[in-house]
Parts: sequence; structure tokens; C-alpha cells
Amino acid sequence: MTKSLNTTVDIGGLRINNPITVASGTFGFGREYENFIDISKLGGIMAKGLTLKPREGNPTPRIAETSSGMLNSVGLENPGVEYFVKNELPYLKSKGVTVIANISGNTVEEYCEMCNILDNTKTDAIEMNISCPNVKQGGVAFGTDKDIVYNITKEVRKSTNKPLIVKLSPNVTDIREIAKSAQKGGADGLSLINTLLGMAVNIKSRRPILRNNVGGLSGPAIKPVALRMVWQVSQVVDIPIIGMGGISTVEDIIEFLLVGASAISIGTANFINPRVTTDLLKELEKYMIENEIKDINDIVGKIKPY
Amino acid sequence: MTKSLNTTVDIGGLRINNPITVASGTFGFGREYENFIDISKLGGIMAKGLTLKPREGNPTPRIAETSSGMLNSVGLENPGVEYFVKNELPYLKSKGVTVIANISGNTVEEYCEMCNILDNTKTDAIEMNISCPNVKQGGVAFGTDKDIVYNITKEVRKSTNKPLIVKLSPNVTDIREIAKSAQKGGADGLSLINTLLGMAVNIKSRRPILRNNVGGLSGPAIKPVALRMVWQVSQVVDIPIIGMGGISTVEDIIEFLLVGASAISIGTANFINPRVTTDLLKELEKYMIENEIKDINDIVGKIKPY
Amino acid sequence: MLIENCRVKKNEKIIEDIYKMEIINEQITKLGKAGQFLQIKVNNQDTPLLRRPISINEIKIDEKVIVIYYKVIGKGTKLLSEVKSGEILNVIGPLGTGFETNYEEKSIALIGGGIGVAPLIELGKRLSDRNKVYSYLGFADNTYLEEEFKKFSTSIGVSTVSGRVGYKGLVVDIFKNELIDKKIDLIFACGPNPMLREIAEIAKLNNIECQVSLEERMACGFGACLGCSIKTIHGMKKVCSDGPVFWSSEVIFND
Amino acid sequence: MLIENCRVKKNEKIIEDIYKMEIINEQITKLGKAGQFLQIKVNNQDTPLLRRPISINEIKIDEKVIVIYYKVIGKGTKLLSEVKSGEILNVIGPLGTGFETNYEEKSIALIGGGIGVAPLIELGKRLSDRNKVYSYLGFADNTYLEEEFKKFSTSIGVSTVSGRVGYKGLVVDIFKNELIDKKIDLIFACGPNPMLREIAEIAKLNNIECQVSLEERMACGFGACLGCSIKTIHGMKKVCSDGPVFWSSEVIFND
Ligand SMILES: Cc1cc2nc3c(=O)[nH]c(=O)nc-3n(C[C@H](O)[C@H](O)[C@H](O)COP(=O)(O)OP(=O)(O)OC[C@H]3O[C@@H](n4cnc5c(N)ncnc54)[C@H](O)[C@@H]3O)c2cc1C
Ligand SMILES: Cc1cc2nc3c(=O)[nH]c(=O)nc-3n(C[C@H](O)[C@H](O)[C@H](O)COP(=O)(O)OP(=O)(O)OC[C@H]3O[C@@H](n4cnc5c(N)ncnc54)[C@H](O)[C@@H]3O)c2cc1C
Ligand SMILES: Cc1cc2nc3c(=O)[nH]c(=O)nc-3n(C[C@H](O)[C@H](O)[C@H](O)COP(=O)(O)O)c2cc1C
Ligand SMILES: Cc1cc2nc3c(=O)[nH]c(=O)nc-3n(C[C@H](O)[C@H](O)[C@H](O)COP(=O)(O)O)c2cc1C
Ligand code: FES
Ligand code: FES
Repeated sequence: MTKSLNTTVDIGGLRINNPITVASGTFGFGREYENFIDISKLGGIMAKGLTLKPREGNPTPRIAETSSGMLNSVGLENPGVEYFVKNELPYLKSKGVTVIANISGNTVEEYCEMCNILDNTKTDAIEMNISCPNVKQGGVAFGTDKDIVYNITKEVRKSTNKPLIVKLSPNVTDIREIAKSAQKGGADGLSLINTLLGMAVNIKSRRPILRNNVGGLSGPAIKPVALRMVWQVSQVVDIPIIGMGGISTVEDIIEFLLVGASAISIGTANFINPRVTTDLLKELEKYMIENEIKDINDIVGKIKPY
Repeated sequence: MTKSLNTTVDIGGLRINNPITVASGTFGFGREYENFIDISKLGGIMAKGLTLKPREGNPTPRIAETSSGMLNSVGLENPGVEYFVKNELPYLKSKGVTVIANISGNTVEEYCEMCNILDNTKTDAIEMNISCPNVKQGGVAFGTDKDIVYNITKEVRKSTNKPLIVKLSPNVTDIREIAKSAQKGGADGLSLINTLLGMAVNIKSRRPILRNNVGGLSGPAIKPVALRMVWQVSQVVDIPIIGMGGISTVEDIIEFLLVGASAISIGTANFINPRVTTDLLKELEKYMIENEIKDINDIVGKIKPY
Repeated sequence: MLIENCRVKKNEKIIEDIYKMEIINEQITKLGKAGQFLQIKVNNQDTPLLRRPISINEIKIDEKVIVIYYKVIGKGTKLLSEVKSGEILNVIGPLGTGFETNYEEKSIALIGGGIGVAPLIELGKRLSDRNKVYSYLGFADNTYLEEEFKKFSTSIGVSTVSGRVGYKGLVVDIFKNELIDKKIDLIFACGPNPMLREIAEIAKLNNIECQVSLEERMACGFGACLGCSIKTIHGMKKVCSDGPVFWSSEVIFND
Repeated sequence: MLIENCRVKKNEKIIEDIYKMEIINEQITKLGKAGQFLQIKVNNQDTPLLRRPISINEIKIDEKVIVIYYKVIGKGTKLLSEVKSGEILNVIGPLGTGFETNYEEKSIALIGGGIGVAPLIELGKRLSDRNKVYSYLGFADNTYLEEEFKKFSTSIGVSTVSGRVGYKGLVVDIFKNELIDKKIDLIFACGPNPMLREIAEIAKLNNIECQVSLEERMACGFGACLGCSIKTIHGMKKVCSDGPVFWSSEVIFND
């Protein structure tokens, strides 16, 4: 039965076996989850966000819980792109995992240099994070101005032959403008949404809970905002969208596909149930059978708005 | 004991008895809550959003529940400003309620006309909503561009002698810029935040749950975003801020005061517990006594960021 | 309108996904009327955030018990179904206007669709003293609550879409066939919107007075949020506080 | 690492806001070590969203029982305290590295602050076979779990900040006074960060080996989120998977 189902989707020139990927920064480089699941079953792994040089990230506390959500101010702790290429990528590829490298830079040049490094590797695609709210320089600035998004995408586009996915920040007035600029700049696909900028306060100490004062909000709380943005963007671009933000059930996945995502990423939910991805893959296939959906692409964008 | 506590705060030239007000659109014109509480105990009532002419609002469904939040697409159903002045305001004033009229317009002229009408009444202040995401014309456009915010505030400022509070939309790239423009335009105070634009999907019908497709997200889910925005804005303006977004406990209130709000509004929480406002007022006084806070203003903005 | 912590006396599945719950509260049983409803907070968490509207389906004054019947639809009703007897639920009620029941010597049709049959129980009990009550109950597949209706009905028509029990098809069709014979001069209906719209048309065509109990998604349930406003010939009305029961002739049904 | 639905055998208040819970799971009792911890989902809702990290405080292999002691701090531990015996909790564990316990003929100090005393119970049980164990327990006001420590300790020092029981002041002060006398050559400590930092300094000054069990806010608990990374002399380490137990000489304490 399952055999006759098509779950493969295209995310900008890269075909993946199923639409369930994992969100960058929530899945490390995959190793931690091998205690729980067969990671090669995933559509793909968006690896932990990389920078050109290793970063220690922000001091702790880096985590705060909020209603149906969490804030993080990890601040892109990572071993740097070269370490990744040498020590993590070969391992993941040996396991048969589809690997999408997630990159963050302080300058256009840094992004391009990282692409140059990744281009000669087996990385399957590049997800360009122009939205991380935790890094003071770069981060927010890149992702919130449509002209900058256009320019940086255009430049980075020249530095890589891999599928280039641009990951957008939700902390903007009009996500459609940003998305159109990324497409115009040459993006093959779009990921949205990254975290909403938020804050939590400890009333006893009268201090922010996060040592970084503010952090990125993720989890079920942001799902309505994410759905809205995916829906808005899917109406103005022609490239595939990877939808994310608070996904934790198979219904959530269907919702994102209906509003126009070709694939989805699961983030925060991995922390609560490290088997959520493969559990949901099974449920997705069951859903397809029950609803006589032969090809998962048949429901992408099939919402009927009023 | 309670006698020696000062809970009065200033919200832009208007002194209110305590910092607990209710958010526009969640408290009608007060009448519905008289079955539950003594509404004159409130710091003030932000009345249901008014327009120049009566409006029927959007078709139903207008409500969708989300994780720790809700979406609404009421779309400013209201009987119009003149009905309010004739039939609702006198009643509220006879009860000794501090009344802040919340106004929405399609044009600058409409805002000014509404102010003219309200100026000769006993309305205590005007809250100018430039942020309602449900009205296609006006709404979003006004509140998301700093130049427009400056201009409209300047014009409306001329049309009223009442304290003018500008209510900001969170659906913007940089709330600080918008807040500064409102202050520069002559606002006496700021209210933030209004709802985040969101969406919910019914996977069975493959339609949006809301007849309006999208709606405004409120409730505990948005609190981290609201706190962050109040904190950011409090650092760049000198006028009082009324903080709101997901407040439902006394701890929430303290958090908003600490990050810089002089007063707060309770919205969605009223639907779940129609006595929440007066319950929290008691708890706030208890908190002040236990923590030896004589004047509630003493904790406003007292967060120690890292 | 009361906000009460009420003890759950009983909570049991009656069939498939249909549950019966008995809630103890003296004042609500005293004040409550057929067609009114409760707003129930199913737990103390932020999820589910909102209360769930459930009709007062039966009132047992002497036991101080309100009976509700509910169908498990989503998260809220699922959690409700897991509540154990002895536990406490926070409830606002009675809400809404309820059915107008001051009638005598009428031939009355009660028409219920699915879980919409439940609110007609208390109504039928009250009306049957002085009127003839004909009940029409429509279900998808399994049927339930017929025994309750037998207690006060002169006759009962049952339909299922699947044909498993009774007439195969829609309950409105049974009703249409009988309405002349039974000389129906008053209709009370509760169920899905398309059913109510059809009944409203039949009522109009046959010049029969008709009260319909409507459903809308609600945030508050007591008139404050305007989440449940519908168009009527008298302007916008709130299902929660102006209704949920309306004269069918007033309502401008959505498409 | 296992994800298990575990039955709660017992859940009871032992004093004020301190609770003892017994959780049944064969595999975790077999694999678990002193100093490791569990990630517990306290309900099935989105609030609280995250699991709560709680140490494995005692293991009863024959009963297949893990004992945890916890203090009610906020929403999560409050809900945990309301769980009834017989209910099921979803648990990930055992997590983290645990204490290094392969010692003999040592004079060992166990220093616990507040609820931080609890993880030292299983440790003390294991160490006391072949070593002398001196326990130092610091509390704010009320004391608890001394009886457990008496079972394996050569001596016990107790302090309370309020002075209600034992020495009035900080437990580190008792320890400082005794460490030469008792010829302490190994320290295990668990408690609030400032306490651990002070103990780390004392250990360094006196050239004593010292293991500290750290706490950080965690999203995952198994090394994936980098929420719990701390600075050490060997670079960034994750409290959840590289720890929670570290050599005090490695840790670069936050201010
Ligand atoms: C006045 C009134 C009386 C009702 N009486 C009964 C009754 O006696 N028995 C019964 O089984 N059901 C009754 N309902 C329907 C019942 O309220 C819904 O089935 C229930 O709210 C579903 O909640 P959920 O969390 O299980 O579903 P979800 O779909 O998860 O709910 C999500 C949101 O949508 C709302 N919602 C979903 N379906 C409905 C609906 N049909 N009507 C209104 N809101 C809805 C919920 O309240 C919630 O806010 C009544 C509805 C109204 C308005
Ligand atoms: C490895 C480890 C072992 C622990 N062992 C125990 C134990 O055996 N007994 C015990 O009582 N407590 C223990 N704690 C502390 C316990 O995890 C917290 O008290 C608990 O998470 C508080 O949750 P809450 O919802 O009640 O509080 P809230 O303040 O509402 O929690 C909000 C968020 O902050 C986190 N948080 C709050 N306090 C702490 C803390 N001190 N450490 C880590 N996260 C925190 C929560 O996990 C949650 O994510 C341990 C912590 C860690 C990291
Ligand atoms: C702890 C944590 C770390 C994250 N790190 C990154 C990152 O390095 N790069 C990135 O593009 N997004 C990062 N994100 C954002 C997620 O990839 C994702 O966009 C967001 O969390 C929304 O999805 P969710 O609600 O399912 O978690 C991070 C999120 C979390 C919670
Ligand atoms: C049903 C509903 C109607 C609202 N109507 C208005 C309105 O008319 N004018 C306005 O400025 N804000 C309106 N709001 C926004 C609230 O005033 C408030 O800014 C927002 O809900 C955040 O607060 P909360 O999370 O406490 O609800 C409305 C919100 C809700 C939920
Ligand atoms: S549900 Fe709020 S007004 Fe009717
Ligand atoms: S808690 Fe996630 S890495 Fe340690």
C-alpha cells in the first residue's frame, strides 16, 4: 500500500524522500537523535546553524519557557563551517542523510566564503539564514530589508551551485516583499519562519530570564503566525516553500502543506518528543491512505480561501 | 494598610486609579461585565473600537482557538461613534468609569472627525487604533509606516484636547521607529501591542477557519513578543506606555510594569474569567504589601537588563 | 450569570463518541432554562484556552443536577471526556436566552440533528405537559437518546444517513412527510446550520412558527467579544446573548 | 536513552513544598547511575511545553523503582505534585553522565544545598561500601532527608540559614571547619551555583578533587538544543550530556 504513495517533494532543485525535515538548531548534526530514531528516514536535516569561524554563543540562561512556546538565545554556538565539513558531514552522508547546511554570516563576504567551502562537499543544499535574531551584527539587519535581501541573495547565488534556500525572519512588516526579493535574487526555495523576537522576565530578580535579554520564540504559540506567512508568501512566489513554526502533529503538517508549503521542518517539537519526526512520517502516510492522497504534492497549496 | 498604597498612574495626562485597564474589543462597552464585577473599580475601560459610521464587521466564523491563543476577525463591528456618545458613554460616566474611546478610521479625516465628535464629550481619553489588521483599507497601512504614523498623529493631535494614546501594531519590523514617530507626532501615550496577524486552517474542509481567512492573534501565546516590544519602546520614548498582550496573572502585570509599562490592559483573559480584572487588582495590592512597594510607579521600568 | 466551581457527579460514555455528564450546582439548576447553555473550562491550563459552550440538556432540580450530552470533537471535548466524577469544573451559566416555551395545546415538532437532539430533551419535558410533542431525530449512523424522547413524545421519527436505524436519509425528509398529517403548528430545531436553514424554509413555506438554536464559535459566551454575531432582519445579533435561540424568520443564514 | 511511559507508584509531600515520587521502570533502574537525570513531561498539553529535568535520586533495583525528590517551584513541578499514583508519566532517561564513583578508601564529603541534597543519596549509598562518607546538608529553613543520609554517612553536618535546625548559616562553613579534621580527599557537591563556585574554590585551595552537579535551563536534555552550554577549560560543554556532573576544576563559573 505504502509503496504506491508518493511522498517525494522538490525543495528548489533538491528532491527529498518525504516532506518532513528538521529545523536548523533543533537537531544538532543529527547524532543526538540516533539514540531515538533512524535519521536517514527524514526528508532532510537542516544542520545546526554554521558560521565561518567557530562561535561560543551567548552565556546561559539561554532557554525560557512561555505559554505553548519557548525562547532561546543560543546565539549560534557552533564549531564553524570547516569543522562541519570535516567531522560532521561525512558521517551524515555515510548514513544516507540528505543534509542541508544552514549558514549565518556577519557580512555578504562571509556568506559567500561559506558557500565556497560547502560547494565542493556533499552538502545537498544550502539554507541561508538571514534571520537569526540573536546575533547583533548581521542577523536581523539582513533579513528585514528587501533590498539587502535581494543583494545578498544575488551575491550568494553566484558563490554556489547547490540549491539555495533562503530562510526568512518573521520579524518584518511585510513578509511578501522580502520573499519576492529573495526569489528575484535567485533563491531556489524559501524557509519560513524563523523565531519571533521575544522576552521573558523573572519578577523576583527583576531581570530578564535570558542572559541575552531577548530571544527567539518558537513552538506551538507561533504556529498561527507561521501559517499566515507561508500562505501570504505562497501567493507571491513560484519557488518551493519549506514551512515551519510550531509543528508537532500530523494535522499541523497538513495545514502547512495546504497553505502552500512543499515541505515542512519540525523544530521545538523534537525536544519534547525526539521521535516526533518518524512518528509523524508514519502518521502522514496513514493520513494519505485514509484520504486517498496518492501524491503528497496534490495537497500543496490546496487551501480554498474565502 | 491598603490605604497607604499608591496605585494611581498617569497614562499621558490622564490619571487613573490603578494600572489595570481592559483592552479595546474585549470588554464591549462594559455592560456585559456588570453581571460579574463592579466595573468602576477598573483603572479604565478601553471601549470597543469605534468607527465613524456603524459597521457590521466580518461574517462568522470570527473566532479560532490556537495553542495558548485565539484568533479573531471581528472586523470592528460597532454601532458608530455617535451612537456611543449618545447611548453608551453617559451610562459609563454615570457609573464613575474612566472611559478611553478607541477609534479606527479609513482616512486621516475620519480619525479627525471622530476626535471632533468625542472632544465635546466626557470621554477621558482617546486611544487611536492604527493597527487593526482586519480592515482592509487603512488598518495595517497606517500603523506600519513611520512617516504615516507621524503624520496621522500630528493631524489627529490637532483635533482633540483629550489625552491622545496611539495604539501600535506589532506586525512591523521595528516597533521603536513607529513609537518614536507617534511621540514626535504628539502622542501623549502609547498602547502596545495589538494582535499579531495569524491564520488557522480546517484540514477537513481545506478552508481557513476564519471566514476572513486571517485574524488577530491574542492571548498568552503572544506575551513574550509583547514584553519585548514594550521593553524596546520604553527605551526610546518618554511618554507613558500601556502594555498588553496575553496578561492573565498578577505576575504578568508585574512583568509588563518592570519592562516599562505605566499601566496595562487585559484583553483575552476577560473572556475566560470575566472577573479577572478585579481579582488581579486585589492580587496586585497584596503583591505590593508583601513586597513593600508603596507606590506602583516605583517598579515601572525597573528591570535590570544584562 | 454565575461563575461556579461545580462538582462532576458522573461522566460516562453513552455511545461511541457521545458522553453524558452530570454536574452539580443548585443555583444553575434553579435559574437554567431549556435552550440555555454553559461555558465550561475543561482544565486549568492555557491550552485549551477558551471555554467550551455546551447546552443545558436536562435539569434535575431535586438532585441539583444539570445533565449535558456532548460529542467528542477536538481537544476540548476530549479533555472533558477524561474528567472523573468528583472532580471540579469551572462553569459560567446559565447563558443565553433559551427557548420560548409558554405554549399550550399546540402540535409541536422537535427536530434535532446529531448532538443537536440533546438540548431538545429539557425542552420536550417542559412542553409535553400542555402540548403534543412529535420528535424527529436525525443521526449519521448510530442513534442515541431515543429513550429520553420516548418519555414525552407522542411519536418519534428517527433517521440515519447510513440507514443503520430508522429512515435512511435526512430527518428533515421524515418531518416534511408528516407535518401536514400531524398538523404541526410550532417547530423547535437544533442541529447543523444547513439543516436549520432548510427547516427555516419549510417553516416559512408552511407558515409555521419556528425557533432554531444556532451554533457559532465563541470566545466569551456572554456578549463581550462579538465573535458570534450573525445577521438578522433586526441587524447584527449575538448568538450567545441574544440567542442561541432565534425565530427562524429573523435569521439571515450564511451561505 | 529511553523514552518510556512509566507508572507512578507513589507521590507524596514529605515537607512543605518538597515531594517524593516513586516511578516504576525496569530498564531505567538497570541503566541509571547516581547523578544522572530524567526529563519528565508533566502532562500531555502544550503548557507546560518542555519536559522538566529531575535527578535520579535513588534507585531500588528490586522494586524497579526510581525515587525522585523535587521541590515545587513553578507550573511544572506544581503539576507534578498533583499526579496521582497509578497515573502514567512520559519520561526520557537516564540522561547525562552521572558521578564518577570508582573509588575506595577515600574520605569523601557530600555537600548538598536545598533540594540539591537529593541526588547525593544514591551516590552516598554506592560510595559508602568502600569509602568513608561525610555528609553536609544545607537548607534555608526546614530540613529533610537527613534520615536517608544517616543510613550511609559517618557523620552529618546540617545547617539552616534561618537557624531553625543545626548550624545557623551556610553549609559550606561547616564543611570548611571540618575538612582538615576529616581528611577529606574527595568532594561531591550539588546545589545552587554560588555554593558550587565557593566549593570549587575551596577544593582548589586545598587541592582536593571535586565533582559538581550543575543546573542549567534545558530545552531538550539530550544534547540537541545547546540551551545548556557552559564554558569550561576544555571549551563549551553541555550540562545535559557532557554533565550534569563536572570536575570543578574544569568549570568556568558564570558571574
Ligand atoms: C450554544 C452552543 C451550545 C452547544 N451545545 C452543545 C451540546 O450540548 N453538546 C455538544 O456536544 N456540543 C455542543 N455545542 C458544540 C460544542 O461547543 C463544540 O463541539 C465544542 O466547543 C468543540 O470543542 P473541541 O475543543 O472539542 O473542538 P475543537 O474543534 O478543537 O475546538 C476548537 C474551537 O472551536 C470551537 N468549536 C468547535 N466546534 C464548534 C461548534 N460546533 N460550535 C461552537 N464552537 C465550536 C471550540 O469551542 C473551540 O473554541 C454547542 C455549541 C454552542 C455554540
Ligand atoms: C540536571 C538537573 C537535575 C535536577 N534535579 C532536580 C531534582 O532532583 N529535584 C528538584 O526539585 N529539582 C531538580 N532540578 C531543578 C528542576 O528542574 C526545576 O526546579 C524545575 O524544572 C522547575 O520547573 P517549574 O515548572 O516548576 O518552574 P518554572 O520556573 O515555572 O519553570 C520554567 C522553566 O525554567 C526551567 N527551570 C526553572 N528552574 C530551573 C532549575 N533550577 N534548573 C533547571 N531548569 C529550571 C524549567 O525546567 C522550565 O523550563 C534539576 C535541574 C537540572 C538541570
Ligand atoms: C534552540 C533553537 C536554535 C535555533 N537555531 C537556529 C539556527 O541556528 N539557524 C536557523 O536558521 N534557525 C534556528 N532556529 C529556528 C528554527 O530552525 C525554526 O525556524 C523555529 O524554531 C521555528 O520552528 P519550531 O516552532 O518548530 O521550533 C533555532 C530554534 C531553536 C528553538
Ligand atoms: C475579540 C477582540 C477584539 C478586539 N478589538 C479591538 C479593537 O476594536 N480595537 C483595538 O484597538 N484592539 C482590539 N483588539 C486587540 C486588543 O485590544 C489587545 O490589543 C490584544 O487582544 C492583546 O491583548 P490580549 O492578549 O490580552 O488579548 C481586539 C482583541 C480581541 C481578542
Ligand atoms: S461569544 Fe462573545 S459575544 Fe458571543
Ligand atoms: S538541554 Fe538541550 S543541549 Fe542540553
